Amino acid sequence: MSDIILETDGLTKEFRGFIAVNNVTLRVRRHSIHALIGPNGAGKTTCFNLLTKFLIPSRGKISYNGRDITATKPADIARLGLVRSFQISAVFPHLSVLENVRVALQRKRGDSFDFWRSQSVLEIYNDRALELIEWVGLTEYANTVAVELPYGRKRALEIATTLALEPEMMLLDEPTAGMGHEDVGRIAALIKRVAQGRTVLMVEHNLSVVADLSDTITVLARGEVLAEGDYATVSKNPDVVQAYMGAGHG
Amino acid sequence: MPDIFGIPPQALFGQLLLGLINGAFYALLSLGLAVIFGLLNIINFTHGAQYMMGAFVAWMLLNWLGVGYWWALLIVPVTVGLTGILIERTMLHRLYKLDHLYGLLLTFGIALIIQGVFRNQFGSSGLPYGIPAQLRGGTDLGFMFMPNYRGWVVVVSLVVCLATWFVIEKTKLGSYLRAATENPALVQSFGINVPRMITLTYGFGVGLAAFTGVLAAPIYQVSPLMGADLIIIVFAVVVIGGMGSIMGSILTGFGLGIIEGLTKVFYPEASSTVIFVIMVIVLLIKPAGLFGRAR
Amino acid sequence: MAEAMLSVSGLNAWYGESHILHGVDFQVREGEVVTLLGRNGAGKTTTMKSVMGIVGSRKGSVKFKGTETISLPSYAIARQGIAFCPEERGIFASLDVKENLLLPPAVAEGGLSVETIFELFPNLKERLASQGTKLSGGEQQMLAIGRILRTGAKLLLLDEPTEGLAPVIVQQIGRTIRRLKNEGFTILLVEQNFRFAATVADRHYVMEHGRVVDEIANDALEANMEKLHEYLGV
Amino acid sequence: MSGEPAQASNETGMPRHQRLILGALVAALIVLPYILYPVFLMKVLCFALFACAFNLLIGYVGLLSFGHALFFGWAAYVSAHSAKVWGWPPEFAILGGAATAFVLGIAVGALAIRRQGIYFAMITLALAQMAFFFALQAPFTGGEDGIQAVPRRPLFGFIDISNDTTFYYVVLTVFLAGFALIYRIVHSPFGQVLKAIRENEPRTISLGYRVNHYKLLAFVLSASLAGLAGSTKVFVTQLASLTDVQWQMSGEVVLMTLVGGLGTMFGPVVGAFFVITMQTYLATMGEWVLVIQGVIFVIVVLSFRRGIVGEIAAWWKSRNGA
Amino acid sequence: QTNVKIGVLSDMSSLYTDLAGAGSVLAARMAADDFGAAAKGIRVEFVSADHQNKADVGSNIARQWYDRDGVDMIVDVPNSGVALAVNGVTREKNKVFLVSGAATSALTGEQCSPNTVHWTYDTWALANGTGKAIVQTGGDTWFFLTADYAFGHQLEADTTNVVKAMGGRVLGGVRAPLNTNDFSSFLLQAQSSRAKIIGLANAGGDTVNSIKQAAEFGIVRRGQSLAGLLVFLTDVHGLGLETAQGLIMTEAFYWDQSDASRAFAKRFAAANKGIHPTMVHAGVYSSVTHYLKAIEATKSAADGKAVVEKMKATPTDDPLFGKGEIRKDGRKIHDMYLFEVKKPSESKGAWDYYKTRATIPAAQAFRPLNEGKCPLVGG
Ligand SMILES: Nc1ncnc2c1ncn2[C@@H]1O[C@H](COP(=O)(O)OP(=O)(O)OP(=O)(O)O)[C@@H](O)[C@H]1O
Ligand SMILES: Nc1ncnc2c1ncn2[C@@H]1O[C@H](COP(=O)(O)OP(=O)(O)OP(=O)(O)O)[C@@H](O)[C@H]1O
Ligand SMILES: [Mg+2]
Ligand SMILES: [Mg+2]
Repeated sequence: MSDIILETDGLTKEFRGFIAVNNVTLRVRRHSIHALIGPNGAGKTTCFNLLTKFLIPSRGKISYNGRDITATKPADIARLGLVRSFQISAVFPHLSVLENVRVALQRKRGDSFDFWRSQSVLEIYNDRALELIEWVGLTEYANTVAVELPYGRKRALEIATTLALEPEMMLLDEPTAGMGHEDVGRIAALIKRVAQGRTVLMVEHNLSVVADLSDTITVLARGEVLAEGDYATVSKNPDVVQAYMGAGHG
Repeated sequence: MPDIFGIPPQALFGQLLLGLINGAFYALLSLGLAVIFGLLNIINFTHGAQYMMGAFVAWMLLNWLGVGYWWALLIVPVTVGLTGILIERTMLHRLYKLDHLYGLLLTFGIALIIQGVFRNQFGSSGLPYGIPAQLRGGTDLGFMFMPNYRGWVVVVSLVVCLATWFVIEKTKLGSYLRAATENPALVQSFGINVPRMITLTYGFGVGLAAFTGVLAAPIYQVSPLMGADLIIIVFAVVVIGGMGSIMGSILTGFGLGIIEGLTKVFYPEASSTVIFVIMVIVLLIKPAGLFGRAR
Repeated sequence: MAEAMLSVSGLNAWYGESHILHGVDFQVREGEVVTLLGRNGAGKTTTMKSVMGIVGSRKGSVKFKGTETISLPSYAIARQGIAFCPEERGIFASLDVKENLLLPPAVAEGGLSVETIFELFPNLKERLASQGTKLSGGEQQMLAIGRILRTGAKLLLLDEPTEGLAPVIVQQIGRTIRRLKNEGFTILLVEQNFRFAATVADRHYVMEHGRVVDEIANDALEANMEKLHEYLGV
Repeated sequence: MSGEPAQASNETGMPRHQRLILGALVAALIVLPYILYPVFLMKVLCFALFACAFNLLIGYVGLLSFGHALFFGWAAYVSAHSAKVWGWPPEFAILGGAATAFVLGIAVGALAIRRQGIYFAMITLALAQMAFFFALQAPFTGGEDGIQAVPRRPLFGFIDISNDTTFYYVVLTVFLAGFALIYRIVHSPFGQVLKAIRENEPRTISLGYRVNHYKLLAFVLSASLAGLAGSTKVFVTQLASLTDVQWQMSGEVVLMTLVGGLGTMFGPVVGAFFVITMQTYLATMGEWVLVIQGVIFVIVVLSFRRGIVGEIAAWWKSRNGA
Repeated sequence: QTNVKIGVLSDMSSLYTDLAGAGSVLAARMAADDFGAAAKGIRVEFVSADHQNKADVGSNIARQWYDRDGVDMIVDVPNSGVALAVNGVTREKNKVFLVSGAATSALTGEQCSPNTVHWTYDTWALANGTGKAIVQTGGDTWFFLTADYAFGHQLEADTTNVVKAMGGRVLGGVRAPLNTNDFSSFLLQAQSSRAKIIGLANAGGDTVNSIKQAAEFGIVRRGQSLAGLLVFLTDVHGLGLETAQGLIMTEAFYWDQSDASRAFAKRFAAANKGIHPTMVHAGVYSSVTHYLKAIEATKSAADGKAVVEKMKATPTDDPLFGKGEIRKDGRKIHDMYLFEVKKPSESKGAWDYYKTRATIPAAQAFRPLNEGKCPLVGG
């Protein structure tokens, strides 16, 4: 098995003559946490959207586990084990926490087109669901309707749901954006935990989280890769300091 | 001149022109729907009934008060628009926070009421409304005899459509409208009186429907049923065009009128379904509609 | 000491059935920069929205320059000279960047000129003709702030203005806020990044569960670090 | 758009109170033909099934179809034609009608689920209108005249259904079977995914569900059941006509469901009873029926959005909760 | 004492309201009064309902009336589809159905019934009357504008037969969907066919719209003529003489034909918002009168078949239609008339619309008995 799980080759996205992502070559190592940072408008989100197929690349190739996924559909990407999280909390608001997780576990049955069967067949997933819920620290909320959860807990639930799919690789878009300090800490710890045995690629502006979590950092600027390396290397790069971190962080 | 697809060119041009006239009605009605949808996010099912009311109020003005066509063009949109404002103030505005489908259901109910009342009052056999004296007669265009009134309808609807487009896309007021479409609370917090804008917009859209009704009165019978089926066709026009742009609904309206006209030449039996068939094709190729933004 | 420009007392607010604010009290004096701190869901945003009058319903008292605004519709409140920059930015997709920037009508003299705004945020100038929501997250944030600086409103409500911005830009925003303060603007700020807040603010209010529970002057911040950590769970 | 989110019960069976209501309902339905005019009751049952089928889409998937008359009406035509012209026995004719609706459901559904919300409603309405024009022009439907005097041949060759009371019990059986199927669909693993889609579609996609397949299957099921209702109705009134495919019919089924309670199990049944009763007893008032229907629409939308059953359930809950 | 309950089933709200509707109820009541039913020991009760032009509504009402409300006879029923439905129910329940409003000749053809009498007119009579007369006066090339459904097709086919039999030619035709708003493109085609006569094989609003728009496009002025194959007095009223002038049509009755009809019209209009009686109203009056005569003779309304047999056995005679008879197939036979709509200058006042072009004698007005394929005829 190769050491690289996700790889892009000359990835480019143009919007009506404006090049948002330019010839980006990215290699994400298996079982690592890889962060994508860069100034505003650098093309991070666009890059992400290309990887998860919410946008179609103008040029370039994406391969996942050695398989070309440049033309694969979003739902199929998820089936391959590459799952993204959403910026704003992506839970099923009127389902309970348990049911939220179960919907994801239910995917294991393959397609659930069996409308003639009672839903009690889903109860076999309860144990596993509760296990995951415990893992993200939501046990006391298991029967709460998701809409009533506080913000940070919703993110935790979302991560539990994502984990239920047993993804090989997770893509997280600004996972701590808009969070209070307490929650930032909790989510960062959670990411660290779930990253064990998996690969995580994330976009993040919170430098302390980035510094704390990531094994590798790729800095994008004006659509191109500006620097790459671990936090220590990257944060000393004068181009990065000038374009992104500013004087305060040298 | 040689025949085109076995149809003499005279007839073909004639049909194209007639299609354009029908298209004028589609365009005006779908424009009104688009304007209302834009700001209220409601598909105004009452639109057909309000179009019918336009024609009826013109008829009443003429037969009860002796007020003629030209004044009706002015008075009717205002009066019917006012009834629209009343509907908005008393009912629609309570639904904005809910799913948009409730707006559809409410306006559907109101349409039933209006139609029912008019049918009870006037029966449904249709009432005549004469063509205004200044526009009687017609012009021989060589390939066809063009009634002056229909020419007037095309011209006036083009003017109204383009003026509406200009106001919405190119003026400051238009930018308020477009912004309020997306996030009324925020626009309001900038110091703009959004509720009044919404009310007036609904009034304007309804007025547009009524105006179309006045235009239609001398061509068709004034009848309580005149809007009911038309509105479904206009819905199809809207789906084809997509609710993305004002220009989109204008172009689609006229374009489909022409296509329908051509169908009447080549395969008249299909003329009532051709728009729906086009809708199916468009949905297959471009689900968001020709001018729509994907949602 | 300047008189209170904004004075909020006993403010209650609801979203539909849910009661969010339970009697908020605080004051902002003319020329001050004041922040609201608090955990997620403490009601900071709701407080700002209540001042603007764009919550479900509200009760209590919100006085602006001595005028009671609690029963005014929000457009009338804005016209008194208050401007609000929402945390979700509220950039309009159907307007291009320029139209977005020019959208809010001027409510008073003395707003910044468009040139000044471009100086602050050069990214915007480059992308003037593109559709508002096609901007990147951070660029949208710049647009949202730039937009209300034009209006001449003297009281600015900024809800998490640094969220999603690169550190360089955050520093830039900090400089801008200090400059606005010098030009006589009054600013109420909601910030999660409290290290940033400390660099610009005069005073801080701490919110919890829909109430203001504490007030800390900026120079007393060091002394109160312990307490603050408890409030914010840092 | 949903009234009350369906009870998130984790237990296997129906909740107790629902089982009680169902028991009472069935008991009432069994004795009613001795009290009320059976033809009227059969109509109510057919429309109740129709409304339940419609409710499956709006109440549990959040899709408002404004063109369900298409399935009801075309199933009716096929059922009537096969019974009258080809001489099929009623059981085959009814299944043939439902099968037609199934096929149409695939075609219409595949198109309509490409859009959501209001657009979905408009597309279904437009497609139904197109089908209406086909029905108007196709020779086999009899145009304005419809297909009349559909014979009630013996069911399965030996049950004499020309007697209204006997036939009533057949219709009752069909209705209960359809109702049970809908209950099962809603409370199946499939139903669980539908719920997820209604709650948050992008998230469901990102979990790897091909949501369009789910929506399509739900649409087809709903269409087929609507077809079953339509083809059964043919043997009640012994007639298939344009009324069955007209857009007003689509509006009526919306009204029934709305009045009874969107997204409630029993709402559509109550709604159908209410609307059909009203139509039957107000028939002499002509167009005023339309006006009254419109007024009911307006009132329900403005102040009773939960519908009769939904309001009762909410009242019950608040009473027991307090 | 004999009790009869008469149900007037009509269109009370839609496109046929004016030509039938409440006027039909009125006509039926007038018939009972004029007959002096009470004095003759017959207690007549009336019910009425709106069939909304829906066959299912109509047959449901009929069924309920017969099953539960004790109705013995249903009269009027404009709209062929509804009439056919009621025809079936009536036969099943052995009651009586007197059709005045509906057009389809199937009621006395393949679907004829021992319980039904088709009173006023039918598609065959319309085609025959109008078609023949027009070809005779030189209108020998035709183009049809046909409503695209069974009724229109039938009317077109019947008229085509007549035109061809008379040596005329049909140059073409176009089928417009029912309830078309805009006939202009169809009219344009009719125009380019250069046929002398444009035959309008449609009804109600479609006819009115096509006539109106023909005027707008100057079709009549450019030398072509319109033939409305089914036009009622109330349609002409709706069109106005300016537009309708010169139109030729076949009808069974016109209010200004005799002293008796004028007297009837005066009483009728006074009670009916001024709307003068159409041939449908007259048919209701005349058929109810004849029905009551039969009841007087049979003394019971219970057996519908027997009552109809009695009606067929008795020659008809009433102030509006004069003398006539009911054939074995249920067809009421009387004279038909070819009318022409007056010019505005010829009209002496409100509702003075028609002048008589020809009288079609009863013997030639309707489809010969043996051509209808009515099963009752064979035996
Ligand atoms: N759909 C689009 N059409 C046109 N331009 C776009 C589109 N999407 C993004 N862009 C432009 O591409 C550039 C990169 O955007 P992107 O959202 O990827 O930035 P980002 O790195 O995520 O920035 P941020 O940190 O501010 O979120 C921006 O300048 C943006 O304006
Ligand atoms: N539209 C709404 N409807 C119902 N409840 C809401 C709504 N918006 C916010 N809330 C609730 O109100 C409470 C306060 O929210 P608010 O947005 O004011 O918090 P905040 O202090 O700004 O938090 P954050 O740091 O996350 O922005 C939260 O519990 C939230 O769930
Ligand atoms: Mg981004
Ligand atoms: Mg907030």
